[in-house]
Amino acid sequence: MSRTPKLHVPRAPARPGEKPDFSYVHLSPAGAVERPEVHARVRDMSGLADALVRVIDDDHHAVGPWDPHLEVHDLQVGLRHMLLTRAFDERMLRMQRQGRISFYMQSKGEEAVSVAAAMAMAPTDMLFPSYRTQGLQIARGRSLVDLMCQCLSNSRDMCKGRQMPVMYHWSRGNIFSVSGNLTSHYPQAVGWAMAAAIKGDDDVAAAWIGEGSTAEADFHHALTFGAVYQAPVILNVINNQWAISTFQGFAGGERRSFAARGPGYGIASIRVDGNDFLAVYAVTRWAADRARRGNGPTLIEHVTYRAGAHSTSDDPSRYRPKDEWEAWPLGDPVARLKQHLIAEAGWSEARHEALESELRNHVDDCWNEAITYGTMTEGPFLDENELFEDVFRDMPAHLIEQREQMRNLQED
Amino acid sequence: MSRTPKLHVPRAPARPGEKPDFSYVHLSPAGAVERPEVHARVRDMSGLADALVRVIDDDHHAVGPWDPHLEVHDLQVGLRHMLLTRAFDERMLRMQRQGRISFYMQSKGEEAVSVAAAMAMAPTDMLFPSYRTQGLQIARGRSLVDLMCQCLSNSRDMCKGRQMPVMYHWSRGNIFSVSGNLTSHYPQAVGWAMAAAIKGDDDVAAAWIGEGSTAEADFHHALTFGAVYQAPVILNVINNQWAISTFQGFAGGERRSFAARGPGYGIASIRVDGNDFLAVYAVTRWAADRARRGNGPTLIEHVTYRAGAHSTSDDPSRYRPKDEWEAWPLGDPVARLKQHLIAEAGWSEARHEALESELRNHVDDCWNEAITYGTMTEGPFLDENELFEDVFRDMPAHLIEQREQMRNLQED
Amino acid sequence: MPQMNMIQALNSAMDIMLGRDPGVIVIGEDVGYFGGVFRTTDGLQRKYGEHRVIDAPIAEGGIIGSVIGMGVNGLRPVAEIQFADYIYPGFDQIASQLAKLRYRTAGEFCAPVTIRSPCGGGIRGGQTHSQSPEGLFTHICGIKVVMPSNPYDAKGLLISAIEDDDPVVFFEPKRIYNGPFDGDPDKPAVPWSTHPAGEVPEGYYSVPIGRAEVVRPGEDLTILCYGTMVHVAQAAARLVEADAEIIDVRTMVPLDVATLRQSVEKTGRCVIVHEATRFSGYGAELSATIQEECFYSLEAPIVRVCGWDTPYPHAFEWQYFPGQKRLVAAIEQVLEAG
Amino acid sequence: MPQMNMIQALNSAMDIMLGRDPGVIVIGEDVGYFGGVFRTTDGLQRKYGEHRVIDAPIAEGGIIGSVIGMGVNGLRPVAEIQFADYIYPGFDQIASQLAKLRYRTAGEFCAPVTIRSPCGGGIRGGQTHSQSPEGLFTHICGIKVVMPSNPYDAKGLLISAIEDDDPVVFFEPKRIYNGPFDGDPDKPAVPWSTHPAGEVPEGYYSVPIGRAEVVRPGEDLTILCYGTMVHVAQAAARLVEADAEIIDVRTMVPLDVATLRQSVEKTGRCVIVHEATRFSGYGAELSATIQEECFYSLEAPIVRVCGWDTPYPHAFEWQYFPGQKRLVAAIEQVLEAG
Ligand SMILES: Cc1ncc(C[n+]2csc(CCOP(=O)(O)OP(=O)(O)O)c2C)c(N)n1
Ligand SMILES: Cc1ncc(C[n+]2csc(CCOP(=O)(O)OP(=O)(O)O)c2C)c(N)n1
Ligand SMILES: [Mg+2]
Ligand SMILES: [Mg+2]
Repeated sequence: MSRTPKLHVPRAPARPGEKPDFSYVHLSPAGAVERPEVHARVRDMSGLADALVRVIDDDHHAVGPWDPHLEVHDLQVGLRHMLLTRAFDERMLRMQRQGRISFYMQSKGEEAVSVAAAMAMAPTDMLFPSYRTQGLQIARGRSLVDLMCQCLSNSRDMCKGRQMPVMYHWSRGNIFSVSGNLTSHYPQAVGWAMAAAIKGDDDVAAAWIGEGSTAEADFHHALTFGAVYQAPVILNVINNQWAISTFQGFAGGERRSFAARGPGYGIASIRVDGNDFLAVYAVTRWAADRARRGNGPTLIEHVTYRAGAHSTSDDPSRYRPKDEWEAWPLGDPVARLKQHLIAEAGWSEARHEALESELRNHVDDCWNEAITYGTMTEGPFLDENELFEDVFRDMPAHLIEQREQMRNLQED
Repeated sequence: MSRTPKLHVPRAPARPGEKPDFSYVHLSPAGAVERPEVHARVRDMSGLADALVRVIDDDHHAVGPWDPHLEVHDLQVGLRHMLLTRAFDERMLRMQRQGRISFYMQSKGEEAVSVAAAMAMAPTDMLFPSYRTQGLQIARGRSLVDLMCQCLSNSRDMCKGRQMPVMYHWSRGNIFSVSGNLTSHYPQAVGWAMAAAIKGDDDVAAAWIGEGSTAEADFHHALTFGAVYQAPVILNVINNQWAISTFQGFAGGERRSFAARGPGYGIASIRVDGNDFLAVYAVTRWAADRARRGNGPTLIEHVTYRAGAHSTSDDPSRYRPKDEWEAWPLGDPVARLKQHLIAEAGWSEARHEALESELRNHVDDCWNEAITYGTMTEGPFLDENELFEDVFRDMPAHLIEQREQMRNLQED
Repeated sequence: MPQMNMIQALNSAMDIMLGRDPGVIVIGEDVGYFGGVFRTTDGLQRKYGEHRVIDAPIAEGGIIGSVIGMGVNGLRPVAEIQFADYIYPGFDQIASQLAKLRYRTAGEFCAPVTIRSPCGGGIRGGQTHSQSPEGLFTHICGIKVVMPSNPYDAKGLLISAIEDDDPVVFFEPKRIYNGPFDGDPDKPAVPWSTHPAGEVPEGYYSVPIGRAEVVRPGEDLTILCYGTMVHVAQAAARLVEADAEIIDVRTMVPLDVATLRQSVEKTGRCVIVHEATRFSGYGAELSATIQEECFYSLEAPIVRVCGWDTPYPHAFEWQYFPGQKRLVAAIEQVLEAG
Repeated sequence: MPQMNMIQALNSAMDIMLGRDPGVIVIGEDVGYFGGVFRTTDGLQRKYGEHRVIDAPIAEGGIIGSVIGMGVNGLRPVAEIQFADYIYPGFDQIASQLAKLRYRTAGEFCAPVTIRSPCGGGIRGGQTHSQSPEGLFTHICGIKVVMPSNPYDAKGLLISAIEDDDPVVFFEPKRIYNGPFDGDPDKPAVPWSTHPAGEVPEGYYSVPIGRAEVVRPGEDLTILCYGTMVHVAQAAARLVEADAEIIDVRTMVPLDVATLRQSVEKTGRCVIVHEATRFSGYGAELSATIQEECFYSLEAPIVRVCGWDTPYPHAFEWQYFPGQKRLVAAIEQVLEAG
C-alpha cells in the first residue's frame, strides 16, 4: 500500500478562502438552443441534454424558439409567487433562528424552478416535491398559514405533528408528500403516471430531486420504469451545485450533465437555465405536452445555485467560498424576471418594492394567524393521542393498548 | 377506469408459434467501427455505444481496426476453452436431468463472451462473474473437477455444500463468488477497483451481468461510483435477449442499447458482437488497457443470444419460438471461431472433431473423478457440522450451542 | 367443491379481484406473458390484458416504488417479488415509504398495495431461494404481514389483503404450493387434493387478516406455528403422547394475541416453531408476548424451534429445516419440564 | 486523562486506526472535506488525504456495495451512513452480501467492513432522523451489531469493530453524542466531561465485542438496556426504592448471554428497555432468551419498555420516547408482581 494512489477523487472548484470558480458550468447563449416538436424522437434531440436552454438574454429580453410568449399577467403572477416564496422562506428562517420552529430549509436562488414548473402544468397534474420546492405549493395557491402550521407542528398541522418542518403534502392541491428519504418519490411519481396511463387519464406526474440525489437507486428505477412503460412523467433534477458539503462532481457531474443520463435510457432530456423563469416554464410545458400526448417521459436538469445553507443545521462557510453566489453566472431568478418585466412589460422598481412589501405583510399576517393555532410552546396543541392514529387505517389492538398505557401514565 | 389504457407495454418480437424476428437488432458490418486510442476522451467515442464492433466477416476473415491480431496458438486455445465450456455444460445438463445434481445453468451460445474476456485480461485482474460465465473459470484454467464437485455439493465442494450449483468462486484464480442476487457484485467490483487504485496497484476488475439485471439499483451504483472515482473496472452487460421469460425490451432495450447507458455517466461504452471471439477479445483488451492506464471504467454490451433454457427449472418453449436461435443473426460463437480458424489458420473439420471428442473424454474423466468425492446420494459426504462454520470467523456461543443441539438430535 | 393447490388458489384470488375491481393490477418479474416462475399468475394476462397484468423490469425497488405511486393514484396493485430472498432491494421503499405514508400524511395519502412473495426452503434452493424474512417486516410499523398455510386460507387471505386499505406483505411458503408437507422429504409428495383445506370455493370469499386459527385443539401444550410448519407441527403432534393444541398464527401483524393467550392459559406450555432463523426472529416476539400475557400460567419455559442461525445451506437443508424430530424433542422437553 | 465527548472518541478511534493500518479507509456522505454532518470525521481527510477519507455519492447501496469490494481487495473500510434511517437503501448489500460472503465462499472471501451510523431520537428529527433499526440487523446471520452508550466504550468498541474480520454494524445513539442524557429534556444539557466514561485515553485501546457490562450492580431486579437508555435506566433506578442491576448490553450480536443470565438468576425480575419500536424489536429476543435461560428464577413477567409501535413523531417525541416515567412504572410493576 505504499504505491501512489491512482483513485480519482473529485475536487470542489473552490473551497473557503478560494476564489469562486464556475468555469466548469457549460453555458449556451439565450435563444441558441433549438426547440424540437413535442413529438420529436428522442434520438433526434440528444443535444438538448448538454446545451442550456435559456430565454432571457443579457438585455433582459425573451429570445429564441423556447420563448413561451406568456401574457404579462402570467409573468407578474410568476414574479409574485417567487417573491412570496422568498418572503416566506425569509420569515421562516428567522422564526427558526428564534427557536419558534425546530428546523427549516429555504429555496433561495431556486424559486424559478418550482414556481415556473407549477405554472406550466395543469392543476390536475400530480406533483412529487422535494424539500426545497415550496414554490410548487405557493404557485398552486396553498395557504401560507397551512404551511406555517405544519412547520409549527400545531393544532392545524396537516401532518398532525408527525413530520419535521417542510415535509408538506396537499392532496386537494395534487401535491404529494415530501419525504425525508432522498429520491424515494421518483419511482412513485413514475408509478403514479403509469396508473394514469393504465386508467386512460390525461394527467401527468412530475417529480423533483437535487443533483446529489441522482446517485440514489431510485433515480435509476424511475428512469428505467419511465422509459420502459413510456410513463407520462417529468423527472426534474435541480442541480444547485451542492449536496450539503459535496459539490455536484460527487454525483458524477464532473463528466457529464445530469440531463445526459436520460438519452441512454431513450428518455427525452433537457438541460435548462433554472434561474430563467421563462426557460423553465417553456421546457416544463413542452415536457408536459409531450407526456400528455403519449410521447413518454422527459428528464429536465435545472441548472441553478443553492444560495443559502443546506438547512438551518448547516454552515456552508465551512465548505465553500462565502461569495460563491455572487459569482454564480446565472444570477438570481427573481432579479432576472423582474428585469425582464421592467424591460418588456412596464414593470418598475417602485412597483416591485411595493409588491415585496405587500407580500412581506401578507407573510406577517399569515404568521400571526398561524400561531393562533399553536406554537411549539403554547397551545392549542395537537391531541397527543393522535400519535397512535394512521399507522393503520383502523387501530389494531396492540396500538389501542399502547395508547391506553400512555394515557395511564399521563394521568399519574 | 373505462378509458383506453395508454400505458406502453413492450412486446416480445415473437412468441411461441410466431416467426422469429430479430429485425430490432441493430448490426454493423465487420470492420466498420472505428477504434479510438485507449486514452481517447469519452465524448469522442459516443458512437461506439450504438454501433456493433465486429471483427470476423461473413467470409470468416478478421477485418478492420479492432482485429486483435492474435497468434494462431491463442486462437486455438480460445476455441478449446469454448468447446470445453460447451462440453462441460452439456455433461452437467445431462447430469441434472438424471437427478445427479439439483440444478444447472448453461451458457450455450454465449461462450465467447467469457472465454475471450478472460483471455484478454491479466491473470491478476479480478473477475466478478455472473452465473452464466463459467467460461471465465475454464479460460483461467480451473479444474473441471472442482466445478463439478461444487455442483455435487460433495466432500470437495469449495462452497462446503452451502450454495446451489454454479455458484463457484476461486480466490487463487482471482475469480469472485457468483451471487444469486442479481447485479449485487457490480458495485463490489467497482469497490474492488477503487481499492486497487487507492493502493496504487495496476490491477483491473471486471464484472458481468445479464441485460435484464441492468434494471437493478446496483447497476446505477456501479456506474455512478465507477464514473466519479474513475475506477479501473470493466462493466460487462451480456445482452442475450432474454431474462427468463421477458425479452430485453423490459429492461429498456427497446429504445436504446444497454451500452448507451454509459456515456450519460461519462463512461466509455462499447457495443460488441458477443459471438465474435476476436471482437470480444479486442474490446476487452482495449478496456483493460484503458483502465490500467488510469483512463477509468468501460461499459461493454455483448450482443448475444441465450441458446438454451434460462436454467434447468425453465421451459423456454412457453414464451419464445422454438427456432429462435437458428434465426439469430450473429450465429454461434464456436462455429464462427472454428470457421475463422479454418479460413485463416489451417484448422479443419477433422481437427475440430478430434478436439471435441478429446474434450468430451476429458469431461467424462473429470466427472468420474468428481463423483469419487461424493454425490448427492453417495459418500464421502461433507461433515454436516460444517453448516455452522464461517457464519463468523470464530463461532459465537449461540452457534456452538445450536451445533450441539443438532448433534444431540442426530445421536438420538 | 373444487380442489385447488395453493398456486391455483392464489391465482383464483387474483383472478376474482381483477374481475371485481378494475383498479386491481398485477405486476412483477415474469408474471405477465409467462404467468410467473411458479405459474401463480398463469392465464391472467391473457384474460385481463397486458395493462392489468404487467411484466416488470428486474428491479424490486422499482417495482415497489412504482406500485406505491399507483396506489396513490387509486389503483390496488398486487406486486410479486419472485423470491422473498430478493425483497431486500425493495426494503427501503417498503420500510420508509409504503409503511409510513399514511402516518406521515395524517391519512391524506395511502397506498393499498399487496406484495406477494414465495418464501421458505426445502426445495434445494440454497441460501438465495429459501429465506423466510417475515420477521424483519413485522418490526416495521404500518404494514400487515401474512403467511397462509393452505389453499383455502391462501385464497381468502389474499383477497382480504388486496381489499385491505393498508399495505400487506404476503408470504407464500413455496414448499407447500403443491401439497402439504409434514417435514419428511423422503415420503412421497402429497397433493392438496387429499387435504380438506384443498377444497376451495370457486368464487369470492375472504379470510380475515388478524385472526389466528386453532387447527388442532388440545390440552397439554400449545404449538404456535405458521406456513409450512403448521403441517410439520401436526405430524410431530401425532408422534408424541401429548394432546397438543396447534395454532396457525396466519397473520404475523396484527397478531391475534387473544387466541394465543387463551390457548396457553389453558395448556401452560408452549412451543414456537418457524423456519426462519431463530435470533431475533418472529418467534422471539411470540415468546415475549406469551411470556407477558401468560406468565402465571406457564409451567415450563417456552421453547423456540427455528432455522439455525446460519444462511440456508444447499446440501444440508434437512439438517437445517426444523423438522419433526426437532419439534418432537422440543415438545417432550416442554412437557417434561417444570 | 483527556476528556472526550462521544464524537471526539469516535474520531479518535478512526484517527488511530487510520494511522496504524494503511488498509483502513473512511467513506461516506460529507465525511471528507466537511468532516461529517455530526463532525465525527473532522480533520481526518486533512490528516490522511482524500484517498483515505473519501466523500461519497449519496447512494447508501453504492457505498455499502463498494466497501464490500474494497474489503475483498484487502482494505478495512469504515463506511458512514449519515442517519440510520437511511441505511435501508443499503439493506440488500448488507443482508444478502456483506453478511453472507464468508459463509457462501466457505471462508475464501470476506469483507471486514464497519458500518457506522447515528441512530435514535430525542433531537426533534422526526420519523426520518430518529430511528433505531438495530433489531432488524440482529436477525441477519453473519454480522455483528454494536451500540455503545458512552465515549470510552464508543472508542474502544469502534477500534474492535474496525479490527474485526467480520462485518460490524455500529450504531451511535446521537442523542448522547455530546453528553449523557437521562431522558429529561427539560434539564440543562450535561457534557461528557462530567461523566467518568468521558475520560478517554488518547491512544489505542479496545473494548471487546460480545461482552455486556454491569453498569450498576443490584439485587432486586435487572434492567437490560443499551445506548441512550443506559442513562435513562440509571436515572429511573435512582427514582425507585429498589436496588436495580443495570446491564448495558453493548453488543446486540453476539449477545453476552452469560452476563444476562447471571443477573436475572440473581434478581428474578427483569425489565428490558430500548428506544426502538417494541413489536419484534430486539427486546423480544432479549425477553425470549431470558425466559429460556432463567425461567425457574423469574418471579415476575419480564416487561419491555420501548418506543411505541408507530413511526417517531416530530411533535410528540417525549410522549414517544421511553423515558424515566415509563421506566419507573415498569420497574414498579415488575417489583410488585409475582
Ligand atoms: C436516503 C437519504 N440519504 C441521505 C440523506 C441525508 N441528506 C439530506 S439532504 C442531502 C443532500 C441532498 O443534496 P441534493 O440532492 O443535491 O439536494 P439539495 O439539498 O441540494 O437541494 C443529504 C445527503 C437523506 N435525507 N436521505
Ligand atoms: C435480485 C434478484 N431478483 C430476481 C432474481 C431472479 N432471477 C434470476 S435470473 C433472472 C433473470 C436475469 O436475466 P438476465 O440479467 O438477462 O441474465 P441471463 O439469465 O439472461 O443471463 C431473474 C429474474 C434474482 N436472482 N435476483
Ligand atoms: Mg443539490
Ligand atoms: Mg439476459
